[in-house]
This record gives sequence, structure tokens and C-alpha cells, in this order.
Amino acid sequence: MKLTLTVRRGSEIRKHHLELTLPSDAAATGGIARYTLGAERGEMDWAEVAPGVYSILVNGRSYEAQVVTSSPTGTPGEASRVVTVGTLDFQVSVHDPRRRRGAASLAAADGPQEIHAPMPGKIARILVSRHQEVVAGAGLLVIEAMKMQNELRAPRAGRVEEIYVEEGKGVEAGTRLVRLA
Amino acid sequence: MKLTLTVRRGSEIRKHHLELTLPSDAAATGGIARYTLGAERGEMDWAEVAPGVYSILVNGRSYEAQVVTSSPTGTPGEASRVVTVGTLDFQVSVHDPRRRRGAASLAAADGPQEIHAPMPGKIARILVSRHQEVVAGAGLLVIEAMKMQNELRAPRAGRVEEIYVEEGKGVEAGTRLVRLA
Amino acid sequence: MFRKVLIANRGEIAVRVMRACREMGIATVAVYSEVDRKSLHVRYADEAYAIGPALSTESYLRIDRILDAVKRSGAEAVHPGYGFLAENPDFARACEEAGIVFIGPPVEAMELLGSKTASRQAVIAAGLPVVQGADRNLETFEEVARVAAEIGYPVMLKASAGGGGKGLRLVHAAGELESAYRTARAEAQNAFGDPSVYIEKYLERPRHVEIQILGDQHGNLIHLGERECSLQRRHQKVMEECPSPLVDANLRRRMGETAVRVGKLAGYFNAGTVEFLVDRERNFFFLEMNTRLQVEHPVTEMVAGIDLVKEQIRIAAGEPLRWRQEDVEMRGAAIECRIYAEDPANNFFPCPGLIRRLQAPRGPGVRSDSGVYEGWTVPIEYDSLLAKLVVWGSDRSEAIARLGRALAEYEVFGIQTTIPFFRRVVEHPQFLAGEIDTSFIDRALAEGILAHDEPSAETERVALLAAALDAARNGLGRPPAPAPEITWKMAGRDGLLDRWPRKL
Amino acid sequence: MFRKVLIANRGEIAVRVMRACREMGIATVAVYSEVDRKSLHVRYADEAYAIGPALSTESYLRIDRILDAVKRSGAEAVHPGYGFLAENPDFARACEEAGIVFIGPPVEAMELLGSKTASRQAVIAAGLPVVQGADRNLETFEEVARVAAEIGYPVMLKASAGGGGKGLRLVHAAGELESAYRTARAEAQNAFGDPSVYIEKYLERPRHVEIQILGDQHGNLIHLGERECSLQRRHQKVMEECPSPLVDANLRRRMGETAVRVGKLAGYFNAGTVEFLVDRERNFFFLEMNTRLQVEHPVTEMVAGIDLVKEQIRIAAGEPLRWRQEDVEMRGAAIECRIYAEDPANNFFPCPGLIRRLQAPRGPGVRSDSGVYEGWTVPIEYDSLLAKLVVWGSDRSEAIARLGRALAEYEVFGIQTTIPFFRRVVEHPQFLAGEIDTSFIDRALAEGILAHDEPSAETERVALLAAALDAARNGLGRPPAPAPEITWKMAGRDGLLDRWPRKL
Repeated sequence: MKLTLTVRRGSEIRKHHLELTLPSDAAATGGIARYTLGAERGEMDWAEVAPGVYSILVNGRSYEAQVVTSSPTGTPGEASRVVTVGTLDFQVSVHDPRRRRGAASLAAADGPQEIHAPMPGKIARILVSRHQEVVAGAGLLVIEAMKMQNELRAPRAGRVEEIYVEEGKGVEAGTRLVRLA
Repeated sequence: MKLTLTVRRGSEIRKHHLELTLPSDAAATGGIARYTLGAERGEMDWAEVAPGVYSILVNGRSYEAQVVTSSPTGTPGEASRVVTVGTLDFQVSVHDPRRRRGAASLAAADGPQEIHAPMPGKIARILVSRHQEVVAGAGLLVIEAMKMQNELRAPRAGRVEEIYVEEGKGVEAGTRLVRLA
Repeated sequence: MFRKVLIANRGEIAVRVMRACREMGIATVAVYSEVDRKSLHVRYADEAYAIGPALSTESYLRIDRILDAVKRSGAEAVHPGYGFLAENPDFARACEEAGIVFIGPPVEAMELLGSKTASRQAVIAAGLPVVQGADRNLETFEEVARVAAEIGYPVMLKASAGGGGKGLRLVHAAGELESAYRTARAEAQNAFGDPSVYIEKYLERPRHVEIQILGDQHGNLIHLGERECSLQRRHQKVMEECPSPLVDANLRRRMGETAVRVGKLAGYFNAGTVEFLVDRERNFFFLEMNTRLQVEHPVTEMVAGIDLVKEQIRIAAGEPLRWRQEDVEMRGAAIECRIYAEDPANNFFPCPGLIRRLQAPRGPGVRSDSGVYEGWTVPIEYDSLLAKLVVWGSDRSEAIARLGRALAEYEVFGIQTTIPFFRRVVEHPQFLAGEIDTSFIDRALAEGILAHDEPSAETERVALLAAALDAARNGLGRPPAPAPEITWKMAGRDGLLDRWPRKL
Repeated sequence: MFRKVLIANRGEIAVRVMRACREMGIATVAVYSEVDRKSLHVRYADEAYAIGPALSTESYLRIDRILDAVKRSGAEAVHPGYGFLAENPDFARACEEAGIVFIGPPVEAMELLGSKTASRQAVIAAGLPVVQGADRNLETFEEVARVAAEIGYPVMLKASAGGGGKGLRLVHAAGELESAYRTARAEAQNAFGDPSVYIEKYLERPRHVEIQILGDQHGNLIHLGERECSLQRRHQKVMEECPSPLVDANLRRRMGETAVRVGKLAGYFNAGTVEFLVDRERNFFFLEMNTRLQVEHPVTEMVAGIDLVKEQIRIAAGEPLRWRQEDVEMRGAAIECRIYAEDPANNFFPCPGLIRRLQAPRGPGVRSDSGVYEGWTVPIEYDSLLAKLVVWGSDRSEAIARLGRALAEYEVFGIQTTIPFFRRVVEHPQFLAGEIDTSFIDRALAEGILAHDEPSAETERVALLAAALDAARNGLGRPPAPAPEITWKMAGRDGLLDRWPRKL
């Protein structure tokens, strides 16, 4: 299986080509997998020890990796994985190079952008109105949760095209809040 | 929902009639349920806090009950539940009285009886041969597991009709071992 | 001894009190709001009664509903935990009038010590050291300006009814005073319904050190040494230790004696904490007294070998103290981390939600006091303290090494917590050297203590392999378990979020 | 100090040693057999190497394969844990020859103390008290009969190479001797490949009390008090406490000094345990010395405040002991329960299988040393110790109350464990009074300590309601999660199972 992987940590983005050969038993929860990563060939001994949690041995070293799948804000429909190795997080997108879905998915969106609720809570206040121009960092709205008020700010300058919520209403994590053009 | 319940603790068996009224939302993981148990009417406030684990409040008292479904040995196909309340275990069979499946299922079997492996392990020795007459308590075979040899004894007197395993072979929990007539 | 005790609280402290009761053979009664039906304290208790909707003012702060639950359950005493009604003299008095025991200090002591200015006056009258400042509320700006000029800048404006960093303003020079005065009053009004402020000298890089006291109803009052609570983020404690790396035997004795005197002048009994500021010359000044169990009481318990909650209950039942001052032997060192449902990578944004995986550390010297469980959903309505990780070591350096080990073992998935933040703190050279003060954490954060580690090539390779493995097994695009919280984590890292205390 | 240590063991003790290493900044190397790929010690380690198939003799007992893993990993020292190679002088010598450090005593001390008869002779020669009996192996039945007649019945026949209750026979009168001699020799031959037996006076209801010693390579040797290990089932320890309810300061001092003398006469260093029998008049007799860390070491750690595994590593690295005898201060009381995968309701039948749910107790004074996790399948190949629950209290009665609370919190589903058994023990009046001896558990079991409690009508009602609720939600007949282990539990309760140690 040939894959293209894009990994992001902080602001840095790196792209890798990886070929992985798994044993044919699809139901197996562990085994030896061979891989080619760039010019390097190797073997990993993997075992799924809990759903999404892998014990991985490479060259005798023992690692634990937790894999969570998610859709990053702004690019719904494009699945990406957050991999935690020990205490470090990596955001990794996995693509099939034959399908040519872009590594561009992780780049910043230039077009209209939807702002989603980062957490469940109540909309305490809306700080902008429709069609208002905002600068990057301007407060958009305030969500109240866990005895704190949390202000959500604009990721970039733009114009508020749509406000999807009302003051006083509860929202779930991921609820669309504002569309910025 | 009208149910007939048979509860076994140790050697004692008791039968109960219970009517339970749940809220109509089948996907709910908690709520208030009304019940009639014999002559007693009451309410329970229940919440599923983990798969098969219920927090139950009755008259202000807080209980935790774990429910595991199983088929007791000798009566395959007849589902039964083991309910652990605090530190006490109850074996409970739940029947729909309209279907008239018997509370007899918990009674001792008189006819031929299959002995199943109570644990995974290896058959270390077979102590009887086919057609041999055995007394109650006679050793049938020895399963080796966890650095110990474990002898399985006859639950009653009878004749060994069939031996399904061989010495040296591994068995899973529940594997048929011997048929006693 | 009581046969049944009601715990008028939720979360980790409710469970902690119930554990003490269970070890004493006392039946426990929980109260809960609508959103807490599945909370651990309800599951843990022998009995549980609903007391209203999620909003605290309609449930955990409703004295009438709690007393009603007391009546229904037949409980003989109430433990208030910390927060909610723990320092409310009206509640203590209502218990008394209902003929049940309030597990805490006498009402009069709560009243005297509950007012920052009244307690200050009493302490000054007894000739004990306090932070220089006003000994009463200041009604006008002119008064404030005059007192500030007297004691000299920098000064701290504080809400009289305050707590938790609200209504607090640091003023460096006279020119800043007027605007600070206005905003502090406005915040105090918003937060506590009372705009009164007073003023204190601001100590440069002070340390916050507090003394645990314990007294019975027969006039015996002792102290159990100090706790170092200088590790605060925005004036809220996040990590505490016992003993303080600053305090030697002589200072401990002097602070302990002062704390006992504060307790005595208020006619105090049960457990209480006297808070001090300590300056760079090791002068100490009375700050305030907390008339309840502290969040951080476990560090004292582990070093003193005394179960404070059980002692609270015994004292409330009228038993005499079982230790004289000279019987108290402190051994080793303990450190507590407050595990909050907050995302340190994202400006400590609160992070309620489903705990999908939870593995607390174990092994030698590790204590975990928790109010949560795997599969439980942290509600948005209450404060975000999930659990406390407390470790003991034969000395401070063993305790720190053990804390690092325990933090590395701690796994919480589904929501973000302050665990990664503490992993950085325990490696910080200044923390290791014990050179901490109340602004250490804010400084360390500003200096980038949480900056990304550059991963080794090996670690990144494992991340790639794990992602590829997971994709190969579960499909490239279809997420097996969508996790919106990750969205927030990744999207919000760029500092696009800010937060402040909710106005009540 | 070492940079990297290999742990030649598995299960809870491997994890416990790795925790100590991690706190000391030492990298850890695990070894594992085929069935242990997913075991916790492999996950916990920094490195892990496969050393062969499940059978111990082909993996954990293979000195060559372990030394190969040492070489591949570059480890500088090996910790053997307990069991497997821990008391094997050949392994210690092989380490020495390979230029790596064996974390344990010197080879010569292991050899001298490893033989029950040789160590007995040495102790007798030093004038220390031993249980009356033969001081060498007895080659003929005539010799056995003569010695038995000399010391008087009842006597105990013991396998010289023995341990764990194998090859042990109690003989009440001369008429029983011959048949007991034959079966003991046969068992010893089967279990250890060596039929040699010797004979000891049988003490009536003796107590098993052992002394922890700790010595460095510079001639310093101290003791850390005793452990009471009388709670045994069929000669295997199940529950241990520190201090012993029997031992007072004077007896502790005398036993401690004797233990230190035993260590000195063998040139001992590192951690070791001297086992004694104590009779009803508080006379104590040397039984044997274990030249390794004991399973029950945590109770001493909690009371002494000393991390024995870290001390073992420091001693092996050549560091001098950090305590003199007079520096050791014991505080409070600690009790350990060995959580085995065995079904107490079913004659302690072993119970491997999938752990479907695991919730270890938390809160004050609770330590959990575990080698397992939820979702892991306990294999059938190794002994059934899953975890150790250890509690500390300011005195024995607080420790027992806490243990009861912790056992009530402990949830393991999917497999049966000894937890329900311990719940009964902590309520037993004789245990509460400290009136225990080595046959207490077997007697209590025979007297029906595990008999069914009659449930209250309320509890039964809840069981019915839960069953009905589950049936209403998940269907009457279709099991949502089949659980064969329940089968076994329910079916096998009638005593139709018996078990004995595997012949090697």
C-alpha cells in the first residue's frame, strides 16, 4: 500500500511517501509490517492494545501511539488523523497518491471560511453583525462554559457573511457559528 | 412489559413477576422507570454509566448493578443474566410469560449431560475412558493452566458416553469435553 | 459517631469525603443537580437525592433543598467540601437550627474570618503581621489614593468580597490608580454584587505559603506545617507542595504559632487554613483565613500521615484531638497537580466533553483523587477540576521525579487537560531549584514553557507509521471515531481564543 | 549510575521495577515471550526484545537469550525481579562474566543461602535459633525415622530444593511416616528433579514473620523491620502486613539483629529477606533466606518510607547505604492483598481470559501495583498474580478499614479474582484481632468464610430490576456479550474442581 502523508506540528508541514506491507489477515490485531519510508526500509512490530491505541516496536524501541481521526476546521470532509506518540501530538493526513487528493488540504484557506464552535457551551454574546468587516484577531463571539466566558476571535481579516447562532442558545462542539469571507 | 424472573443464589431459586414501564425513547441511557413487583409498586431512576453497568436509585438509595448475559452450562440456547449488585452476584433468567418458556431451565438436568471446559488450557490427562461408569465426584480429566493442574470432576454418577478431546490438545473455555449419560 | 453524613458537594471532593466516611463505617448521602445524575459522587454514595437544575444557584447553593435532602435521608451531619456553601455562615446556622451538625468551624468564626477586612482588623489588633494596607473598605477614590500614597506603590486593589482573582488590580504608579479603581469596582460588582474594594501593599514576587490548622471543641488547636502554593496561574493555584522549599524548621514554627494564634482569637475549631505571603527576606504576612478544607489538603495528609477529613468528622462529633503539637511528625515531601479540563496548548480554554479513555497513574507513592470516570461526559456547568494527582517522595527531588513519572503514565483522551502543562513544569530548572513565586507560572508561560518540542526523527517516523497503519486498517477517509475536540485543539492553537471568569 | 537497565521478568514486578528506573532517569529494557507481546511491561518499557515462546524454560528462564537482549540493547545492568532467574546463581555469574551488573546479592551468598540445608547449617554454626530438625538431607527412610523420633512428632517433611508448598508433608505420628516419606520424595522429584527431603519439627499454629534487610557493598547492613506473612492458602502467601500485630519493639529488635547476623555471615549485600517461624510463646526460629526482592516488599516501603527497588539499584551501582539503623523510622501500618486471577467461589480455580472492565481503587492511602490493563487477555501460561493492592493507615485498624473501602471499589469484570475473598477476610473477627497463623486462611475457608451472604430483599429487588431493564433494552434472549467465564463460575460452584501445582 503506497501512501502520501502530510504531517503538521505547530506551523511546520512536512510531506512523506510511505509504502506499508501488512499481513493479509485483515482482522489481526497485531503482527509484523514492512515499510519503506523515503529511502529507508524497515520493519515494525505492531499490536493494537486498545481501540486506536497501538504498541509499536521499531528496532527494539517500544512506542505507544494513539490515533484519533478528525476533520480539521475549515476543511470538512477531508479526514485527518491526530497521532499522539508518548507526549507529542502530530497531525497527519493520509492520502492515496493515485487519487491525487491534495496535500494542500492543510494549507490555510483563502476563500470563505466557516468558524465552528470549539467546545460545547452557550452563546453568551455575539460581538459582530452581518456584513461587518473585521480585522484579524477581532472578537467574534463569546461562548460560556465551565464558569468561564471564552471569546472566539477572527483567524484573519475579512467580512462577516453569515452568523448561524443566536445569543443564549446552546451549541455543540463543531456547530457552525460564523462564515467569514 | 410483563416479565417472569427466576433468580438463583447458591442453591436457592425464587420466581418473581415484574411489570416494567420504560420511557418510549429506546435510545435513552437513563430515565425514570415504573415497576410493579408482586404487590409492590415503585419507581427507579436508572442510568447506564458504562456498557452493561447501571446506576440505579430506588427510594433514594444508590445502587450499582452490572449485568452480564450468558448461557449456563447444560442449558445452551437459554440466555440468562448474571447481575452483580455491589459485591453480591445473582443469576437471573428473564422470560416473557406469554411465551411460556420454563423456569425449569435452572433445575438440574436429569438426562445426558455435556461437561464443558470451564477455562482455557491444555488437556493434561484424561482420567476416564469411553463407556466407563463413574461415581459422582470422580475425576474426569485434568486441564493445565496458569502453572496449575486442575481436575474436573463428575457432577453426578453416570456413564461416560463420549470424550470429545485428546490429551495434549488446547481447549477454549466452553469447549465440550465429555458427555455423561 | 454519626451513622449517616450528607455531602453537600460534587466532583472529586464529594468522593473524597465519602471515602473517609466509608472507612469510618458512616453511610453517605449525595445530592446532585440534573446534569450530575451520572456523576461519580452519585454512584459512590449510599443514597442520592436530586436538588434541582444544573445552575448552582438552583441546586448546590440552595440551602433549603439541601436541608430537605438531609431530612429525607435522616443524615445527622453535613460535610460541605470546599466551594459552594463551605464558607457560608448562613448555611452553618441553618444546619444548627435544623438540629444537624455542620462539619466545619463555629458560625461566629466563619463570620469573623469570612470578611477580609474584619479578619485583618482582628489580626492587627492581636499584634500579628499583616500585609501593609487598608484595614477597612475604602468608600471613595480619594481615600484609596491617600492610602496608596501612604503605603507606597506598587499596590494591589482587591474586592472585599472577592476570591479567585476576580476584582483584583495591580497598580504600579499613581497615574494608573483611577482607571484601575473603576475597573476593579465594576468587576467586583459584577462578580460578587458588592463593589467594595480595599488596598494592600504589593509584595514583589511573593510566595504564597499557608498553614494547616486543626482544632477540637475542647480548646486544643495545633498546626500541621505549611503548604507552598506559589504555583498559580492568574492568581489561581495549580500545584501545591508540602513542605515549602523555602521554609525551614524555625520559620515553620513561627508561622505555625502565628496561625494557631489566628485560630484562637477567632475561637476556631475543625480544619482551617491560614494563608500568608512571604517576601524575599522570609518575612511573612497574614493574608486571609479559609474556614474549610482546602483543595490541596492531600499534600499535608501524605506528609503528616493524618487523614484530615476523618479528623474533621471526629472533631464535629465532639471527639478530642488525637495529636498534641509535639506528636506531629512530618515525613518526606508531597506535591499535588490539579488536573483541570482545560487545554494548555490553547490558552487554557475549558474543555468539557466525553472522556473516551482514562488511565490514572499507579505504583508507589501515587495518590489519585478523582471525581470522573471513563465514559463520563464532563458537563459545561461547573468548574473544570477533574482530579488531583498527588505524589509522595522521601524528599522533594524524589517527589518531583515521581511526579514526572506519574504524569507520563497519565492518559486522558477525548478532552484536553492540564497534564501536558505539568509535564513541562516538572522539568523547569527554576521549579526544580524551588525558586518559585506567585508569578512564576505566568512568567514561564509567557516565556514559552509550552512551546513545541521538536520531535526526534524516530518519534515522527512512529507517528507516520501509526497513521498509515490506522489508515490501512480502517480506511483512508472514513473516520472511525470523529473527535470534534481535536478540531478545536488544532484550530485554536494560534491564540484566537481568550477567556475570563463568568460574571455571576 | 546506570543509563539503561534490562528487567528479566514480566507482569507487575517488571512494571514496578521500570517505574523505579524511570524515576531515576534510567532507560528500561523489557524482554517478552510470544504470548506477552501485548503485556503491560512491554508497553511500559523504552525498549523490548522477544526472547522465545510462551514456555518459561524457552524464554524467561533462558539465560543465553536474556544476555543476548542485554547485548542488543546495551543495558549495563539486569534486574531479575522475583521468581524466574532471581535466585539463580548461574544467571548472576553469567551476568558477571558478560561484564554487566546483576542487581542482587553476590553469587556466593546466593549459593550459600539458596540451599535450605546449607543455610541451616551456617545459621546453626553461628549459634542462631533454627527450627529443630535435620541439618542435612536424609538419604534413607531409616534416617528419617530416627530423626523424627529424636525431635518428636508432629514433624514436617520438606523437599530440600523446594518452595511454594511442593513436596511438603505434615506427619502427626510414626505410623504415617513411611507413606508420607514416599509421596514427598515423589513430589519433590516431579517438581524439582531432586527427591531429597529433610525433616523439621512442626510448630503448632506458627506465625510466619520475615525481616527485610538491606546492605551495601561497603559492609553496611541494616534491617527495615518485619512483615507478617501468616495469611497463607495452602502454604502460599496471599496477604501480608507491616508491622506484625504480634511483634513488639523488643522482639523486632531481636529478630532484626538476628536477620542482620544471618546476612553478615553470608557476606550479603542488596535487598534480602530472612524468614522466621514464631511460636505461640514468641520464640522465633530461622526458616530460610530469600536472596531477592519479595512480592510483598511494598508494605515495608510504605511504612519505612523507603523505595526498596531504587535502593537495590543504587546498591548495585556501588553507592553506600543512605540510612543507618537508627535513621529508619517506621510509621503506621500497611497491608497488601495479592490479586490473583483465581475464582475463590470455585476452589480458587485459575481464571485466565479477557479483562473486560478494570477499575482499581484510588484515593488516600491506596497503592496499586499492577501488570494488567482493561482489554488485555490474561494468558494461561504464567502464574495468576495480576496486581497487588496495598494500603497504608496511621495504625492497623485504619489500614484495615481502608483496605475494606478499597476492595469495595475494586472492579474487575470478565475474569474472576481473589478480590471477593479478601472482602471476607477483612471482616473476619480473628483477622481484625490480629489472631492469625499460617493455617488461619485454610481454617477460615473450611469454616465457610466464603459462604453466601443472604441478600437483603432490597438488593435482590435491584438485581431483578437491573435484569429486567437490561432485557427490556437489549432483548430477552439474545446475549449482548457472551461470557463463558460466568458459565464456569456458576456451574463449578459445587466443588467439582480440584487443583494442584503443575509437575514440571
